[in-house]
Amino acid sequence: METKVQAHVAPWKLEEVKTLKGLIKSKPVVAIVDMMDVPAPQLQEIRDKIRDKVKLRMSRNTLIVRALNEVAEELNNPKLAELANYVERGAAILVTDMNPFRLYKMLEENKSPAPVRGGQIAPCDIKVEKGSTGMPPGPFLGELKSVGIPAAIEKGKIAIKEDKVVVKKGEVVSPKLAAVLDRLGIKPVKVGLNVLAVYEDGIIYTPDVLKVDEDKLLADIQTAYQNAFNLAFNTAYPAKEVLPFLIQKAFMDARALSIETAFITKETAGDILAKAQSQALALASKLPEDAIDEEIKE
Amino acid sequence: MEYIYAALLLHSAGKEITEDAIKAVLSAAGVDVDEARVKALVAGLEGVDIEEAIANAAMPVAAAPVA
Amino acid sequence: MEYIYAALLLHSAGKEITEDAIKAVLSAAGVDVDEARVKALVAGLEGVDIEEAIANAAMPVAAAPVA
Amino acid sequence: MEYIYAALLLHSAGKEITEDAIKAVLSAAGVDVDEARVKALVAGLEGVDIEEAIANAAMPVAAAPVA
Amino acid sequence: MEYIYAALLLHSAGKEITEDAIKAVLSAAGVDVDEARVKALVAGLEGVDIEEAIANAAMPVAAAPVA
Amino acid sequence: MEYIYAALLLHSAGKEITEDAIKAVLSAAGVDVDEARVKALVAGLEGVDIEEAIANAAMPVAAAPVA
Amino acid sequence: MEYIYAALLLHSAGKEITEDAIKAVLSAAGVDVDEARVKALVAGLEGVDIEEAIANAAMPVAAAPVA
Repeated sequence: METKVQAHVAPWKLEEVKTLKGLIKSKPVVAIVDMMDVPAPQLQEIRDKIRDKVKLRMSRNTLIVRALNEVAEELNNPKLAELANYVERGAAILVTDMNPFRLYKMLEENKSPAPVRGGQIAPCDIKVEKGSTGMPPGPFLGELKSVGIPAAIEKGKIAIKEDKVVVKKGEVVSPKLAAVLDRLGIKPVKVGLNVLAVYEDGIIYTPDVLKVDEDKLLADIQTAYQNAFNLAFNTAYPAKEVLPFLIQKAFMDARALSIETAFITKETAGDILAKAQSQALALASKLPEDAIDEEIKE
Repeated sequence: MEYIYAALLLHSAGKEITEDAIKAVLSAAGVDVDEARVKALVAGLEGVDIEEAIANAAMPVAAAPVA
Repeated sequence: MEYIYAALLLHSAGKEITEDAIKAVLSAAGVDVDEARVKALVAGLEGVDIEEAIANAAMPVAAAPVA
Repeated sequence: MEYIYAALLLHSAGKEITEDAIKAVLSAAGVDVDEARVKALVAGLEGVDIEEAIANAAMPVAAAPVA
Repeated sequence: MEYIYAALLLHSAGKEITEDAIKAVLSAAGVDVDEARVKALVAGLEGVDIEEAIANAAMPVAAAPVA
Repeated sequence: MEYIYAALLLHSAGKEITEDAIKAVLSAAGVDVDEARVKALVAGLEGVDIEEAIANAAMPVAAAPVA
Repeated sequence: MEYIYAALLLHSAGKEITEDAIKAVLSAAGVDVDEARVKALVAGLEGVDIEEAIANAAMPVAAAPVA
């Protein structure tokens, strides 16, 4: 059966599948990444940066799928075959020792801003900002207006009159708008290796899982700390972080009780006298002038 | 200020604040009582809610170090 | 609080704060004097700079709006 | 402040605050107990809601929930 | 604070907070467990509604200073 | 909180805060002393500057909302 | 939240927060460990300064102007 199929396959393809299989088997973490939108110079830059940590190989999608399926069969690992479902667009195989989360983070960090292309879906709200474009009056003014950007000539230059969101996240960017944004130097998309899926140790991780929300993590840490602090404090557990506050509470309690009962202690004598004086001053402020003495009037 | 303290003392002890009471307290403290001021004080306190007035007194928040 | 007011009354009148003086003032106000509280008060005030303490009192302007 | 702490300790432990109890606690701490102060404290606590008094104690810090 | 975290971990995971459980968690973390602290923690948590204890800001918010 | 009050009582009275001292004070108050809590407290207080903690408490502060 | 508590336990105990350490702590607590969450947590913590996060959480307090 296998020989029959091979008979129709060009030798270089067999060689390529063999290479891909070797690559897949060489590392514990196997990722499918998409590099379709990455311009060649930028791709080279990224490859240089990550060369030490990953092995990357572009190939035909059909060959990648075939390599994955064959390895899955050889290793009796059906999960690995599932990775083939994620192969699309300009797929490449990436293998590494890095954990999937670190890999994802590294690849995200190595993305760089690029102009949006016509027909592309806006990855975020795309906004133009008020201010001079630095461009002399010319047809560009009309182009701006034609895509709904309020513009005018100010001080001899084309200026955008107000901040405006020109396309919302998820909307398709028209070629005309894309050209205008490019001329304005707006680079709303980030290009780089786009993770499609990562396999490690029987688990497939997709980008929605791999994207760690650091803000949420930070908030969770703070909540956890607050919870711990509150629990320790409310149960008077003498953790070193909490003890100073327990001491303060005890002191404040004592001080409040001392003032409330007008029981003078050396720590609170001043407070109690000041309280009495404040009350006297407060009362005096409600009295007519002839009822109070010079001392207070000042 | 002693007139005010006399009034507060009486109020705090739950006594009525009359001219005689104020005079008695001040005299006991050895103060030379000024009748006019006593009258003015008692008159002035009419209609004043002492509880409210002193409740609103600014509390010393910081523990003043008493050396 | 009447014991404290008595002490401040005496202080304000330029008198010495002694147990007897406090008792006299409180009695004049019709207060049933608690000897222990008088002793504790006078003892507690020993070494306290009253002028400084009351100087820390918040000014009434800062208190509640005058109704 | 040790007298106040003794009272708070008793209160916190759900015990009655009596002169004897205060004295016992202070003595156990090695404090030379002043009878007058004990009496004055217990007298001063009469009618005072300790829970309320300490609830009003302004705390320097509050661990606020992280929104 | 690690003892408290151990307790919260157990609570959060729906497990009972026992001395053994706390010790197991701390040991797994490589902590040299202090029996007294474990006992103190578990004793202190008896009868405590943890949900409520963690929700309550540790200290009453400071009384807004009377400006 | 009674363990903390006991510690501050000792501190306020100028006594050393030892396990025995805490136990003596709590026992005198009629508290069923938990040895582990005493140990944990005394251990926890090592390295804590009580005076400094108290001094910070005396500062008037308001809880600011955590944004 | 137990994954976060496990991480903070390790942090508080001065231990390194590794996948193995988190797993060990959670397992000891009887938690059915989700490898992916452990990995996500450890990777995510690489970009977070726990000390700073805690310091910000612990300081919901701003010194309020006294006057």
